[in-house]
Amino acid sequence: MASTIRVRAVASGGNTEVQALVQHPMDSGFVKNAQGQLIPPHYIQVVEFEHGGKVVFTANWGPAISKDPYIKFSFKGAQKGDDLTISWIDNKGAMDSFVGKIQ
Amino acid sequence: MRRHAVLGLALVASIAGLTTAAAAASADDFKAAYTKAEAAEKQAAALKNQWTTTEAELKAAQAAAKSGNYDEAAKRAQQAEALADASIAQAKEQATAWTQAIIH
Amino acid sequence: MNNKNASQHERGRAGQTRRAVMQAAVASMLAGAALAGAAPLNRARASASTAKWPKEAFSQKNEADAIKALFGKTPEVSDKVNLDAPEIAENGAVVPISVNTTLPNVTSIAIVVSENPFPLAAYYPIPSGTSPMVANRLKMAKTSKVVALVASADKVFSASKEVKVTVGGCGG
Amino acid sequence: MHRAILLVLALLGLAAQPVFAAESVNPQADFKAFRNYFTKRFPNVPLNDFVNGPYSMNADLRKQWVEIDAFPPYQFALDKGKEMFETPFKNGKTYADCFPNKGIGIRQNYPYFDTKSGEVITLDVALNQCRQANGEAPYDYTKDDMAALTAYMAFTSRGKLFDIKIPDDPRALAAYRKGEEYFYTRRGQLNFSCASCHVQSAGNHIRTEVLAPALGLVAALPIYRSEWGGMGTTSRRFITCNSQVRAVPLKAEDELYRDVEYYLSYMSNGLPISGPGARP
Repeated sequence: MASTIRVRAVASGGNTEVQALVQHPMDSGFVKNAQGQLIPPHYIQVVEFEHGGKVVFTANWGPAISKDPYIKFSFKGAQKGDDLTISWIDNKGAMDSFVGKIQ
Repeated sequence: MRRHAVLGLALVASIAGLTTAAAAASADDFKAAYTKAEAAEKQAAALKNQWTTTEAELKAAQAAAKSGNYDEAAKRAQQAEALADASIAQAKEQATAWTQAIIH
Repeated sequence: MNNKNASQHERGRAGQTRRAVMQAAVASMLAGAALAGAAPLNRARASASTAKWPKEAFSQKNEADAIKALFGKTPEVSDKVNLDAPEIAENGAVVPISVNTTLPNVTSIAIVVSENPFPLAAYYPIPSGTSPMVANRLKMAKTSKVVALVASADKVFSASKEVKVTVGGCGG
Repeated sequence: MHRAILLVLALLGLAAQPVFAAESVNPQADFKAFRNYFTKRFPNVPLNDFVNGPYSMNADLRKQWVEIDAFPPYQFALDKGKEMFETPFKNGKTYADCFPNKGIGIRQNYPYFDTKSGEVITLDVALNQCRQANGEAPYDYTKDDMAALTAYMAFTSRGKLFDIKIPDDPRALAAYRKGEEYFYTRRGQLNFSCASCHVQSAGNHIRTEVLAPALGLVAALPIYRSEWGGMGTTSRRFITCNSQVRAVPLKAEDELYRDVEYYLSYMSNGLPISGPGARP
């Protein structure tokens, strides 16, 4: 079954570049539906990236992040084949997590 | 280019014509105007060249008639007919004119 | 309660309307407890938490208040902060923005869109070992100044750029 | 009979100077003129780059696209399309059973003219025919399921060159001609044809959007539009175009829409499939 999380993490020269995409509507609370009613805010607030038991990156987001959000960062100390754990939680308490392999 | 100007003039003229129908309209006036508009729009449909604005006017006409505002309803129906007529004129003109636009 | 539910509401997600997605999310939250034991292999135990999400800063309605709530100080403009943003956004719904800096000892990066209803868009704490660089995609309601903020050595530095938006990212 | 012969001659490119304008359907000549127009007008755009639409002619837009395409938002639709494509029908058969080469890398051959039914068959129509032949309900031509499925099929065909054929059949030539007519005919209250935007004004701005050139336009379909926040089918694209000029759109996959796609795809012969594309 498909996860909400897609990740590409590539280690090269001691640095690991991470790109991730999360499937989420990221409703801002300012958009109306077809019936003219405001769609309530529904957005991811925190995405956490963990490697070797350490949080290497945290994204704190508001409703201004685009639908199906994308994030890119890089960190040091990981090897090819290591696990990278990604998890998110939104303003309604829904969550998902995923373990990707660093390439 | 000249043809488009003619088309535009026809449109303006037919809309301008509406302003003369100033007297209060009855349900029958609306029905008559709506029937004409609908017939024109059917013809546009046969030419596969309806305009969304015509459709919107037809809907607005019906809505106004429903609320008993026959002045508005008749006005909208006439507007719809004018738009439908313009779309028919456009389709007829384009039936041959389109070839001039082909890249050679 | 972690890593529980998203598995359920993913089925056919791309085909759903926003409304349906929300319903699915709610349904999956309800179903969460029942699913906790059935997580696929690549779903981890770790989970993000909103405990440290800077709620106050995200709730501010103007740029200055948001920055104050987040950092407690006034930023100074620095040419060592690089903000990469388009001149004209192709669509306000998806504006790629990236920030990096040559400043030392960076502890966090934040991005503010001055004209958005809630200007603070994102806040990224940078632990040691993580590069002071981030790229993301933002929604912009209209043409606005975008500000990149970098906390480094007890100070906050900034760079800004005007991004033109004619197709707003907050419309219908 | 005489007319049919002329048509066939024209098709083969053997007709010298056609006597009557109405008989002058010559796809090969059209193709040359069409390509010539765009390559002359945009001498700095490499031929294969036309399939990237507005990004081929605007550096700032291209930069945003490249950044977004590095990890495209349509990834989820693509994944879903693949899963759908590989999931067997209730009868155990799959889409692969309906298509040449098991449906992989074949987008460039659609639409084609079906000499049995005498109609243009687009990939979307072929997919629904496949579904119905296997006892499944057809998908809505404008909705996400069809978009995801065609996105996946386009993705497996990226880089393959459009190879649209007009068979030796007067009906095929007539379909081509009808598509051409639809493309150049002004419609809607704004009095625009498809060509008004995608030929005459290609590369120009409408607000911040840059109008895609007609050459290669269909190679990027289906497209993810930021404006839609999702993947949209070819039908959705055509319908939107019509509405934007205030013309009442045809039904999705109406014969005329299929003919336009046939015409435009033939005009793009030799250009690589780039779909699914991403557009503002």
